[in-house]
Amino acid sequence: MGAMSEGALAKQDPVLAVDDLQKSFGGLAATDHATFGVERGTITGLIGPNGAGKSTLFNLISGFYEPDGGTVEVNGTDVTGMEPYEVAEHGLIRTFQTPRKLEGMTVREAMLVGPREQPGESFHRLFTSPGTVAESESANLAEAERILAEFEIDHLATQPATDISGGQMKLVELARAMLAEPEVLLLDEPVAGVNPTLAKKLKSQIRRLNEQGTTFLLIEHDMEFVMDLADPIVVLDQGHVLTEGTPEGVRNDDRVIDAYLGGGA
Amino acid sequence: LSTTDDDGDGSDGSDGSDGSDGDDGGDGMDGDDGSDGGDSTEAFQIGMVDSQTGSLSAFGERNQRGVDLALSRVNEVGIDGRELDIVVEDSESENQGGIAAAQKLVNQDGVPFLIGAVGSGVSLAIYESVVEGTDVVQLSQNSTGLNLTEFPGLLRMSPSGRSQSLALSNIIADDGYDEVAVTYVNNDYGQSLTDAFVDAYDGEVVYNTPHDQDQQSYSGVISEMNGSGADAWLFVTYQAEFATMVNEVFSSGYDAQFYGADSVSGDNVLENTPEGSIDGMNIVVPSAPVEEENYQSFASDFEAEYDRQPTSWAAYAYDCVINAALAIQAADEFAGAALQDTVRRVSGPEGETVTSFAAASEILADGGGPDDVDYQGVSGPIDFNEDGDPVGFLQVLEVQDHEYEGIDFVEG
Amino acid sequence: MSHDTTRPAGATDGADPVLSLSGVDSGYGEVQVLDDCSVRLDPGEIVCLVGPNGAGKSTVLKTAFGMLTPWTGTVSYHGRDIGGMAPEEIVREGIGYVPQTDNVFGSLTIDENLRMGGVARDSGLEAVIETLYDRFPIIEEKRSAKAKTLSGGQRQVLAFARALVMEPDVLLIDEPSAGLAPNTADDVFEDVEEVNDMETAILMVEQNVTKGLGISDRGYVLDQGTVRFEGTPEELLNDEEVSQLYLGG
Amino acid sequence: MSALTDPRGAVEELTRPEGWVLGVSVAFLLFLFVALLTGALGPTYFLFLVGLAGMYALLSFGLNSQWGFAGLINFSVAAFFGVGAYGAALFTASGSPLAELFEGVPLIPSLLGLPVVGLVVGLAVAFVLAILIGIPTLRLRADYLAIASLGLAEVVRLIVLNERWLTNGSAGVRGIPGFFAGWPVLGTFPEAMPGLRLEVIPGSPVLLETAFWRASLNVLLVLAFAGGVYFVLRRAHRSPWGRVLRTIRSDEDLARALGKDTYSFKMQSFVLGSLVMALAGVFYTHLNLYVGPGDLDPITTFYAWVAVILGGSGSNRGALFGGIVIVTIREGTRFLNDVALPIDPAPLRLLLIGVVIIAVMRYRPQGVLPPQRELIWPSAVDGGGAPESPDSGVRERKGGGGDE
Amino acid sequence: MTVIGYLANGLVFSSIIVLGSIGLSLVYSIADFANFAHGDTMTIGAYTALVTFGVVGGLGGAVLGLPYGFFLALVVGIAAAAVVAVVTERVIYEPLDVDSIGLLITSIGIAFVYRALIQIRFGSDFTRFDIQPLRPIESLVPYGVRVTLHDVAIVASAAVLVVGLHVLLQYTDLGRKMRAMADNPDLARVSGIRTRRVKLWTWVIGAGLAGAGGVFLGLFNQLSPRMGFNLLLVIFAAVILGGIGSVYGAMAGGFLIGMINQLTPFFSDVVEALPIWPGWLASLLESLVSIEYANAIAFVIMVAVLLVRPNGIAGEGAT
Ligand SMILES: Nc1ncnc2c1ncn2[C@@H]1O[C@H](COP(=O)(O)OP(=O)(O)OP(=O)(O)O)[C@@H](O)[C@H]1O
Ligand SMILES: Nc1ncnc2c1ncn2[C@@H]1O[C@H](COP(=O)(O)OP(=O)(O)OP(=O)(O)O)[C@@H](O)[C@H]1O
Ligand SMILES: [Mg+2]
Ligand SMILES: [Mg+2]
Repeated sequence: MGAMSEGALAKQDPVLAVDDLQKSFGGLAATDHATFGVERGTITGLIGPNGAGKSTLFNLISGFYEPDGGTVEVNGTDVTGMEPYEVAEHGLIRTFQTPRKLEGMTVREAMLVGPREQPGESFHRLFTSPGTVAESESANLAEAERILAEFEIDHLATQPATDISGGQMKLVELARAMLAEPEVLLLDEPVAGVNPTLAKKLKSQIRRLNEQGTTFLLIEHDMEFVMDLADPIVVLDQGHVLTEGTPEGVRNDDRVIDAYLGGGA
Repeated sequence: LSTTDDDGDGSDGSDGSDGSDGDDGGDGMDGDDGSDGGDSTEAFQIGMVDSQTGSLSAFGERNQRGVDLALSRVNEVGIDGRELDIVVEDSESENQGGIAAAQKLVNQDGVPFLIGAVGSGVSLAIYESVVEGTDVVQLSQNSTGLNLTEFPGLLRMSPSGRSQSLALSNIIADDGYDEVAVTYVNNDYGQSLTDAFVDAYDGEVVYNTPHDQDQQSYSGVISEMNGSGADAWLFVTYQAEFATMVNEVFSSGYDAQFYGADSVSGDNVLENTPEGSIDGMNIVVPSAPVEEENYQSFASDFEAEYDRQPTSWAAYAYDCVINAALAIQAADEFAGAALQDTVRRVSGPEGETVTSFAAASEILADGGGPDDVDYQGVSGPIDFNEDGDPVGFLQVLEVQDHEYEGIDFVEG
Repeated sequence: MSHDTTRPAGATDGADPVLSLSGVDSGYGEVQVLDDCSVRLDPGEIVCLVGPNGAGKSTVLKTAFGMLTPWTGTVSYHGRDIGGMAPEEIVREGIGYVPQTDNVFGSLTIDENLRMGGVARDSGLEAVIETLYDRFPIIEEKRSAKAKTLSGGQRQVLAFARALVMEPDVLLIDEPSAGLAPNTADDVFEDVEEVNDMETAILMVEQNVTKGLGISDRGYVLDQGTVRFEGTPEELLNDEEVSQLYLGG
Repeated sequence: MSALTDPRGAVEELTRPEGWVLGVSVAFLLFLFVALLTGALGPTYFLFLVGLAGMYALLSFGLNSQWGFAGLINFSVAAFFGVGAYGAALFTASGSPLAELFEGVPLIPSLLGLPVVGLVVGLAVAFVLAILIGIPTLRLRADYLAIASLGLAEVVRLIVLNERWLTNGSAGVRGIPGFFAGWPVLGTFPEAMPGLRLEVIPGSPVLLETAFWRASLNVLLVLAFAGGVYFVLRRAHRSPWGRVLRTIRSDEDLARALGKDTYSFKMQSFVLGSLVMALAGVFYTHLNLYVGPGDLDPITTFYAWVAVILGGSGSNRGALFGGIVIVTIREGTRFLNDVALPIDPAPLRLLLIGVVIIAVMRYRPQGVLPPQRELIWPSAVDGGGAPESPDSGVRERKGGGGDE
Repeated sequence: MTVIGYLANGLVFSSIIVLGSIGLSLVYSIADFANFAHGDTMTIGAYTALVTFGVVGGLGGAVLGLPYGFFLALVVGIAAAAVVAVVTERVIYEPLDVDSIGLLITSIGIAFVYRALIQIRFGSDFTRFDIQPLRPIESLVPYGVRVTLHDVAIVASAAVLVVGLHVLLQYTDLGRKMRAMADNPDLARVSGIRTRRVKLWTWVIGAGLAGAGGVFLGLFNQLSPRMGFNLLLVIFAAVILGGIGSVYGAMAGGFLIGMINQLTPFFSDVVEALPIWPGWLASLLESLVSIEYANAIAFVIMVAVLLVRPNGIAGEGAT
């Protein structure tokens, strides 16, 4: 564990630092003294076998689970034990592996939940400053339309958000999180079930956002996708960090091949 | 009186009878209905708010029997050749329902005479929100709550519970108990009767707790009563609740001298409690002297019709209808103001004592005025006092061999 | 890539298909999704449906399995029309289905999930379940855990196993590899082939086109509810247009 | 109705259920109008019914802003209604125990008897109660919230029933003035108005007298209440605030992940709804001039729910419609009861109410008025360069495969 | 009365609540709505048994102070409740296209209809089975336990039914199918579960137990058209307390709520006996922990339990 924490501390400017995080369910240690950091401005990949504890880690970081031990720092603030919305206030947003459905809303409305700190979310400002509300709503709406178009789902804008295909749901989930414009975005398998042609485009989207300053931590099993996009890559196995390195390094690491990649890649 | 009008049609029903109605505001309506009286053979329509559903629906049912019997007595003879018709609306045993029912009767059907309601709270709610300020006559069939006395405009057929409370406190004291445990149903009726009892009783009330209606078990209450150490237990509640309690007392093997207010008595209690379980209990009920001939005939008619003994509630409702019919016949027009005037007088102490509608109606038809008849009800002499309360007689019943036996009379 | 098809095209054109949709229009409520869609599955074949998100791939499977009733056209199984038959009866006919989402009973244990997969079996349930555990050790160790505690990938495996309990004649699988680690995905594809070897014809939807088509005998490209291309995996993978538009090539 | 509340919505923009409801409403209004003119329907009684409908509409507005907006299953409607009613009643009634309680306290006794003070107090008490009930229950999952709130409502009812020193116990509170008592002009308006006699159909005159004018004032009051509430809710519903609530309703975790403080939002929605329910209670007090513990019975809760569900959860217009339906169910069945049937009349109305509820659930076109339209801040859609809002509802999309 | 005495009373009352709450919980999870007609289903069972008992009478011998005829009536009552529920499901719920709150509202309508029909047929007054009530069992009285043989019969019959249900759920696939259906109805069909049949069985079991509960309630207390409805709130509390959808949770919840309801006098004794300080708090507590507030106390305890276990006794942790 010591060696690992050094790895984390070695980061120049970690926007997210996970230190010795633990979580177990019953007898199972889903997160087992995990320690790593995410450098500002990177796209960090998080890979590992099914059940390695990746999603659990996301849940711990974003405040959905209470860790049994260890700390999480976002932007230098200790957010361990905070409510998800508080973590989000510190600039960290996550998506879910299984897309969430929003009943009774159109896709466009479901997108508009994304932006943070909308003036119209304060009840009294609806009446005291309707102008500001309208302004930000227009801006958000335009932004939503733009992202939907980029994701090739603008034709769904006024469809009920529940009546879309599985892959489309993943896209909406991703698009919405992007609308929140967080500093750190945690993506849980953003392209699972997404058509490869579209996945390619998403890749460039993510890269572009990254160039504009968003830091990404992404879980993905699509090796082509992560290896192209992410650097460094953290490999998780049985709840702890197996290794961390460049795509090249990881790809050739025997332990990784063994536990994860298999002969196929 | 801004109007005259006619309209007629009254009819029963669905479309609200005599149009106009409206206004209850008072006088207007009466005018119109008056003419009604003049020209047609339409039935006179009055209204009744009853507990057809809800927690007091059992009372509603008993009332309905009395009303039906009374209507047939009235309509055998007729009122100036016309029939009497009663529109019954359901209060659901609640204020909201009661007020809505009364609103419909008064402002839609335009009835000048309103019988209602069962629960004391509901009667008052109707009075305050619909009747007060108009000249509609309101006559409650079953409310015995004490505070109705404060509203002289609101008449009632059942005597105030105060006299019962007084009588009970005397009886219990006379029986030599200086400690008593009381439980009462948690509503206006139970509370006001119990308050009056506690005021009047000289001994110590060692247990005094309300209970909610419609509970599935009162074993908590009775075990607390047992624990209080009092040997005299007083119940101010309704039949269903009382029957439950008796059964629980029986199957718990407790033993005490029971006393009860009027509403705990009835065939239903006898039928649904074990033989002997309440023997020796004393109950004070308002009553016409049972040996009187009019009650006898009422009771036998009732038994012939429904195959059961009448309750005092059926008797009150019966008297409400007869009293209303007589008031209508005696009034020169079918209007609230006129009925206000006659409703007390036809049963008031002046005049010839009669015990049936037919007899009273005959006097009126022969040109007699309202003061020429003194209708003696099957529930008592009626004789409303200035507060709108009847002068009831009270009868003390004792349960002997699982039957009610009258053992004493008390003047109200 | 390691699974380049070596098998001869599974069926001759003359053979009767086990399952076929012909000229099917179908959709949700009043929303039409499939438009004159025809798909055929011959005995012993693996057929892969690919296409953009929202093309209607899952809808094809749902229509074939009776979750949706075809508006027009027919769905036939061994030559019999089964369009509109209820899913619980279709299962008994010998078709199995693995949905894309919501495909496990979260509040039941793994063991119970498998048992539920076999409610329509008369006998041999225990034995099948044991073989399935042998085949998928990843779920065996969690036998008595609630399915909702499984990771995404574990869940996918369970869903697949659940459908196999019936030992169906035809298996419809919606994106078997979504969310699976590369090695697990390989395992699943191997299992698909293995199941196929046991005379089960398989119709599957897959976004991992290289691997999916890699084990298939034929493929369809679906777009906007109609079949745009049909052919052997090689034909599809090598077609410039198909590859560009649909396969991320 | 929808044309009144949504002036922009031209008739052709209506969806099928909307058109249906509009048609029935217009027919119903016509029917009422004719009935009034011919004297078949008493005008005073009619106004009473309008007042009741307004009261139920308020209740369903309140419930709608909890259940329809945020998915909070609140089964304590009656408690908030009752608290509003009692708050107003205790502060204004002549026979209120408060007069004794506050004897000697500065200021307060002089405020007793003022309906406006009663209004404020009713709302304030409801506010406090909402927070008290909300703190423990809003952390619970929907179904659990339902029963916890039902239980707490029962606790409130028992307190009102048993704490006589404060509430008069089972005797209830009487001697309540009308809401406008003591106001200039309006205070004496009913008595000052002359009796009018309209004779549209010869022989069936319509009389308008004091009680009629008093009832008109009540209607005025409830229209003011409901109108104000409708304005506030409509704006809130289409705002980002409302959108967060709807997100919570559908998937609270998602809202949390996106950085929304869901507990606070739920509390806001709960308090807002509770205040509206209390407002209904305040109106009720001045409509019926008497309140008792029976007014806190859970049946009021059920009717509010029926109204909201019939109207379509989440739809403010629907809630309004639901209020009217409830009055029709509750009071309209009185008329059906007049039709002589060979059955014991007593439970017949209960039967009818049951059958009507079942029938409406069975044959209603999609929740009568569900919130079909997209809810985006209106001027944002118009001015933001975004495409026009769709002209078919979310649940009503028709047509073929392509969605363009 | 002693603590044991209160506990014994609680046990009897709990038995009835448990029967009601199991059925409600089953329907809650399978048909996916809170069935407000459940209480009135109990009433149906009770009145059918009443009629049957009136016809068959005593039938010779007796056990536990109850004639054989009563047990026949019990069976008929159970059957009638089940049949009515199944018919209602087929005729009303099944064709309905509404969400679970919509079903809830519908069930309120159905409750009104059931109750109205009973009231039309039997009137609104209360009545009892024509069975002679018993005195408490002598040998137990010295321990402060005052129960009759009838009470014993109620507890024993309820126990038999509950154990029978347990066996049914545990040793047949039905229970598992029910849970699968409650979890994911679409997937259940995909797996080959004939969901319609499972649903009907759920109604049969749920309503049957409710019918039994109604009959016992009638025996325990009395019959009136409102009897079941009046108990509904308490039954709901039990179901929620136990954890929605869990049969065993419903048993536990029903047991607890029944106990709490009957133990109020004991609680108030305890509060009086405790040295609470300061004095105003003591008197406040004394006035609140009293029999008027018996139901309130049950609800407050329920809310308190929910705060500690937000998904009920048998429910799992969050997420
Ligand atoms: N709520 C829970 N209760 C019990 N066990 C859990 C829970 N959540 C996760 N687990 C277990 O923890 C382990 C890690 O799960 P997790 O979802 O984090 O895996 P993952 O790395 O995201 O896998 P995948 O790539 O398949 O999504 C798994 O074995 C899973 O079964
Ligand atoms: N329940 C539904 N109700 C209405 N429309 C739906 C529903 N589910 C899917 N759709 C629509 O039907 C179309 C086809 O959906 P389908 O799920 O078949 O796509 P798919 O090809 O499986 O896509 P993916 O690869 O994303 O899973 C999509 O445009 C989608 O919006
Ligand atoms: Mg995962
Ligand atoms: Mg799909």
